[in-house]
Amino acid sequence: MNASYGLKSWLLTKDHKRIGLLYLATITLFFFLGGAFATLIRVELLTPQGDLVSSETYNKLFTMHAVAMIFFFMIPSIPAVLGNFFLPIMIGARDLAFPKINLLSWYLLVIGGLFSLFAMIAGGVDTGWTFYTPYSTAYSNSWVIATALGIFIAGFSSILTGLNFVVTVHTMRAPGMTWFRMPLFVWSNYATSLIQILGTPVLAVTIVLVFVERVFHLGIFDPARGGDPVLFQHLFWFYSHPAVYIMVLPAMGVISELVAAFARKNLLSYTAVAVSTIGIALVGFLTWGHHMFTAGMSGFDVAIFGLLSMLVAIFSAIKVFVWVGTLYGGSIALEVPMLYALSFLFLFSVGGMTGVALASTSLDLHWHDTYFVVGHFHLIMVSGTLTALLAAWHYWLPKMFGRMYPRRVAVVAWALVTAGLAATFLAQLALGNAGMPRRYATYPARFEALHVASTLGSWVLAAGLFLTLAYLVRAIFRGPAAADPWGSLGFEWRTTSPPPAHNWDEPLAVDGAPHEYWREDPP
Amino acid sequence: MRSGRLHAPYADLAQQGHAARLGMWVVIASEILLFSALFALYAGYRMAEPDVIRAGARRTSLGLGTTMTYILVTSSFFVAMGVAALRRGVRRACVAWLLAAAASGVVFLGLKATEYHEHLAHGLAPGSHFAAADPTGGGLGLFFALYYVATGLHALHVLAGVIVLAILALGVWRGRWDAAYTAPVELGGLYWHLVDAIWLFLWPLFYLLR
Amino acid sequence: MGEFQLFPVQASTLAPEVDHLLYFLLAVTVFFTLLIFGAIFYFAIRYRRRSEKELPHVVHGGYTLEILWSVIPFGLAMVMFTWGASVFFTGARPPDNAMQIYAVGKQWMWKLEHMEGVREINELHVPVGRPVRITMASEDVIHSFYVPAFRTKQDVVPGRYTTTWFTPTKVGRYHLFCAEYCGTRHSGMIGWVYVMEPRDYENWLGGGTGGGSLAENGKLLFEQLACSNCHKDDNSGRCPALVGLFGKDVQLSGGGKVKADEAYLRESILQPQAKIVAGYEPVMPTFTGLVNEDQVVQLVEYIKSLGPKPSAQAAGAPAAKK
Amino acid sequence: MTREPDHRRLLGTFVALLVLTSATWGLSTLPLGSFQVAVALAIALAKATLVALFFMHLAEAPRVFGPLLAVPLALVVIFVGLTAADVATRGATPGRADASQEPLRAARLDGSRAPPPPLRQ
Ligand code: HEA
Ligand code: HEA
Ligand code: HEC
Ligand code: CUA
Ligand SMILES: [Cu+2]
Repeated sequence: MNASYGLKSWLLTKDHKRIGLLYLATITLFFFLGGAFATLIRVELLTPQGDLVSSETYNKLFTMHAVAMIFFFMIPSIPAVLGNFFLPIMIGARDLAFPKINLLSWYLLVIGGLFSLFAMIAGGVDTGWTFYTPYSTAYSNSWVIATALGIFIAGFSSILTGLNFVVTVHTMRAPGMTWFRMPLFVWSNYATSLIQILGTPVLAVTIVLVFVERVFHLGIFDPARGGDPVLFQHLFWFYSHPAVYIMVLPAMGVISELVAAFARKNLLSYTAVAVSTIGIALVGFLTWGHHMFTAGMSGFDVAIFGLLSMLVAIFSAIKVFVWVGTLYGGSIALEVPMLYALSFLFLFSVGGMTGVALASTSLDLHWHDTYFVVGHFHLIMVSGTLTALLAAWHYWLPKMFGRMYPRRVAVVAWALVTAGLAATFLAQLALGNAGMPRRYATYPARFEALHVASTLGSWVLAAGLFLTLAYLVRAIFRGPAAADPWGSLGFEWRTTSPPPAHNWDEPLAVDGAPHEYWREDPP
Repeated sequence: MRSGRLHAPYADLAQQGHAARLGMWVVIASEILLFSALFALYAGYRMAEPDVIRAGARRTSLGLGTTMTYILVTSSFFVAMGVAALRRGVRRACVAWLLAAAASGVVFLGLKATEYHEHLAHGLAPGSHFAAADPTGGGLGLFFALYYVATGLHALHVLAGVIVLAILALGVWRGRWDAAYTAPVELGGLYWHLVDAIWLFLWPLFYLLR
Repeated sequence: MGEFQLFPVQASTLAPEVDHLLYFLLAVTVFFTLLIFGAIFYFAIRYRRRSEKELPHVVHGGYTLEILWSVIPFGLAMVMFTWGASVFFTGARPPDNAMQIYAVGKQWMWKLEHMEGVREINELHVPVGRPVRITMASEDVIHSFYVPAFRTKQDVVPGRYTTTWFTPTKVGRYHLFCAEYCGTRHSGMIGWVYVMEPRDYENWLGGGTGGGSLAENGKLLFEQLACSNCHKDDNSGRCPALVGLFGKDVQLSGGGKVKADEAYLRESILQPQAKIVAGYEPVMPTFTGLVNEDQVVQLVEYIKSLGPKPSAQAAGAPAAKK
Repeated sequence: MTREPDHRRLLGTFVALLVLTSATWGLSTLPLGSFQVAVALAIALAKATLVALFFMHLAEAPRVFGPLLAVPLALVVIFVGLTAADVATRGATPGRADASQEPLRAARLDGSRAPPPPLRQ
């Protein structure tokens, strides 16, 4: 991996680890861009009036915030960075099945990102990340097409990554690596890949339709020409609901690894977690209509989607119970990664249960398109996935770079981040129940107190994140050397830190599942 | 056998071939979902206004559509024969079959173009240029919007397929691929069959069910 | 109403029902939250690693546990679903005696029209204790009619009618929001619902802008637009009579039937070619572009006002020619 | 590398496809009513299955390929099914949108968006 350092050697690399790092740089950029938008949103919402930005700008802010965060940060975050880096290592392979395609998919993400960035700089988009028609196709005067094109291209990046992972897992496992010996992180990336492969094409078509609609006025979604805008919503959510599992499944994979590693125990039920992972990926495709309970969908569909949404929650419940149960009787080290993992367990559960509450159809009549929904998904995506990402980061940094970060500072940052998350997004749940609609640049004065609380929380969060960024970047370049600080028995820890160019100096000998701490002769 | 066929992460050609084939099936799965969105739209509108969709289908050219179906099915057979020929090691025959299939694809595209041309001449243009008399009061425009998107997307796939088949024919001709390593030709074939199979559904929906 | 409430006032019959479900879900959520938090906290301290070498005992899950933690959430989820769906569907059917009001959403305001012809903008006055049914249309993009105090919300979709209903139970003033993002001034598309004592409501209505009821205005339009040239009361001419049409099943020329509700009437005016009445030629011109949603509402109300209620007559196609 | 059976099988598939194509066409001329759609799609599915099994050699492929095709197909059915079900059951069930038998092609078709001039002030 350290063979050569030139810019060209990076830009033309076919090494999955380097490509993972390229992704890392890209998504970090978009994360802070999205975070900057979020900060502006929160500051604007400090007061009921629109005194920082105009409504028009505000609408662009939350749209661009979500586009940057969802399509260019969160969806590629764990799979394309850590999955890319660790999936081949964890199954004892030398690389992904299609290294060139892997590099291509990074370029696609970058090109897509550039299109969207161009749209943002040129004037922004104001449709909301959901692009609902006919607003997006016939009324909005913003850069819808450029943004849509960017997302379209990024979609292919996502499909190709998924393709690569699926084929790799099927064909490149080391001898002895049976399916039920695979690390759960691999399982979760495999399941994620299935969603990427099967869901993303629908997004692609949906976006193309928005695109041609704007250019040729086909009228497929435009009621003025006979189209049905509710059908657009079916298409959009058929991708975008499964996409939320693209965002959370890899995070769950991280948590599975960490709980085992820091409790020094195999998970209470490996099989239950593996099966639930696939279950979420498949059943997750059947619940898209729960975003449309009030959209004018038929009562029949409301009932079906309400029911199916409940089913998908059971799988998550099983996982949470397995993780918590694993702690019982363990040997728990409260290292920084584990602290983040525990924050995840707690906050994700709250966020998940608010999702179940939304899925109960009649409560959605009240909560739909209010801050309750905003609170729900930030709790899962930020307090869930982002937290898991930070956990993973603190866990694998020594492995990836052979260096260590200052642990005390990291604990402070963890405290800030967790407190900030809870304050920012729990306040939003309360706001939503009080009736505050989302996507409002200005709002009635009675909501002010909670908005202030949320904004203050977001500052604490921002402080924690900046601190984290600072010491992690420093650690990557200057941190003290460290090879294996945790004593983890994950397969990836059996090679050197950082791993050599082809991952394994001698092939991985698989003689059991990972994390078998009780064995007499841990390898 | 030529060197340079085996690529970096693989242990042997068998593994590489298996990976490639699996990759192609994954692409096929993805493509199926790509078109499914359009089928969902079609189904939605057909449920809402069956008569309008029927009226639309009456305006497409059944003769041309059916001819195109026969052509694609035949070309699919050609490709299958081509792959079989390569497996037996008869490269010349393989090239011929592949070229025949590509030529069928070109004919298909030609017919498609004629058809579009005819529609345009009758004012059945997509979107705001729609200018035909519309007994259904606007629904026809919608039908044709769907029709253009679906068949257009499919035609793009055919175009890509023709190019792929041509490249494969050239490669086999030059001996890049032979009986010892048929995977690339098989993959191209799989893709072509997929394009054929999708048309098998588009044809009844847009031409036949009038 | 300046005061902030975590729970908005319950001002409709639906509100307490939704809130009861909410309390149940809150209880379940709090229970599991405490359970998870407590367990994490306790385990993290009780089983903290005491020495580097320490290895835990192997604990096996066992089937009982696995079944327990699958079946309990499943049971709870099913309770939530059945309960939720039953509230949803009671909230879905407007009672027959509901008072009819029309709402038209448009960037970025609400236009509300009472049957008596009073029109309001961003304000809606209703009497307490009577079910109100709102039939909604949009002039442009999707909006959403949301009154937190009533716990009800329904998107207003262009190109069709959607409906919602509520029975206000408390006199007062409540926010009406547009909940679906609809463009620049989405956050300005706010109004108030005034729930009044029935007597006050009558007074308010009487003092309204006047100008005739919806049906009366519709009658005027019906003549101005020359509908009456074709549609005669006695079925003469090439057109079906519209008397007593509302609520019946109409036989269509392509086969099949359709119930003549508001949506059908609206479509017949704006898109007459879409559904042709059996026995007639598709000669009716479209009035798309000639009338706006407000006027369509008036026409629809006029046609509804013609003739007896559907239940009075046997259902069937309006006497087709010959 | 037995050549004959392979050839015969491909040829057989081809003939079957041609026959089925002609059959679809023939059936479409019969007045089957609403069965027409079902019949035509069933034949299309049969043809696609033949193509997959024999032209694409699914019949002799490793077992992973089966689910890889079956799962997406199942998803398509559900996707199309539930979307169509929404449109088909609007107004039929006691849904909230009960007055909305979907006048899809209502509203202004000329694309003009400005509200028309009011007739009466
Ligand atoms: C990573 C992202 C992510 C994840 C994982 C989820 C997970 C879930 N989501 Fe969420 N959701 C979003 C991201 C996500 N969501 C986004 C972005 C939106 C808004 C989009 C927009 O409009 O902009 C949204 C909106 C949204 C809505 C629509 C709200 C509305 O607009 O009106 C609904 C409604 O049903 C919903 C439901 C659910 C459910 C049931 C789950 C389930 O999968 C959750 C399962 C988890 C648990 C249940 C927790 C663990 C279990 C226990 C602790 C045991 C106890 C549990 C029980 C007894 C049930 N989500
Ligand atoms: C993965 C997805 C993701 C993530 C990580 C976040 C992160 C955050 N989000 Fe976002 N959000 C969405 C996805 C996400 N969001 C989506 C999908 C929507 C819906 C949009 C829509 O309605 O269409 C939304 C909407 C949304 C809203 C609602 C807007 C509205 O409806 O009116 C709010 C309001 O508080 C908000 C806040 C935040 C905050 C405070 C964070 C914080 O967690 C952010 C933390 C990060 C930082 C704090 C970084 C700090 C960096 C800086 C401060 C940069 C400084 C500046 C320079 C150097 C130039 N988000
Ligand atoms: C040129 C003559 C003509 C004019 C003018 C006309 N109509 Fe019609 N209308 C018809 C005919 C013919 C039908 C039956 C065929 C059909 O369904 O389109 C019909 C059908 C209808 C129906 C459905 C009747 C049913 O029995 O289901 C309604 C409602 C209607 N018209 C309302 C109106 C209104 C309101 C206007 C004026 C704004 C109007 N019409 C103007 C000719 C006309
Ligand atoms: Cu109207 Cu938002
Ligand atoms: Cu969802």
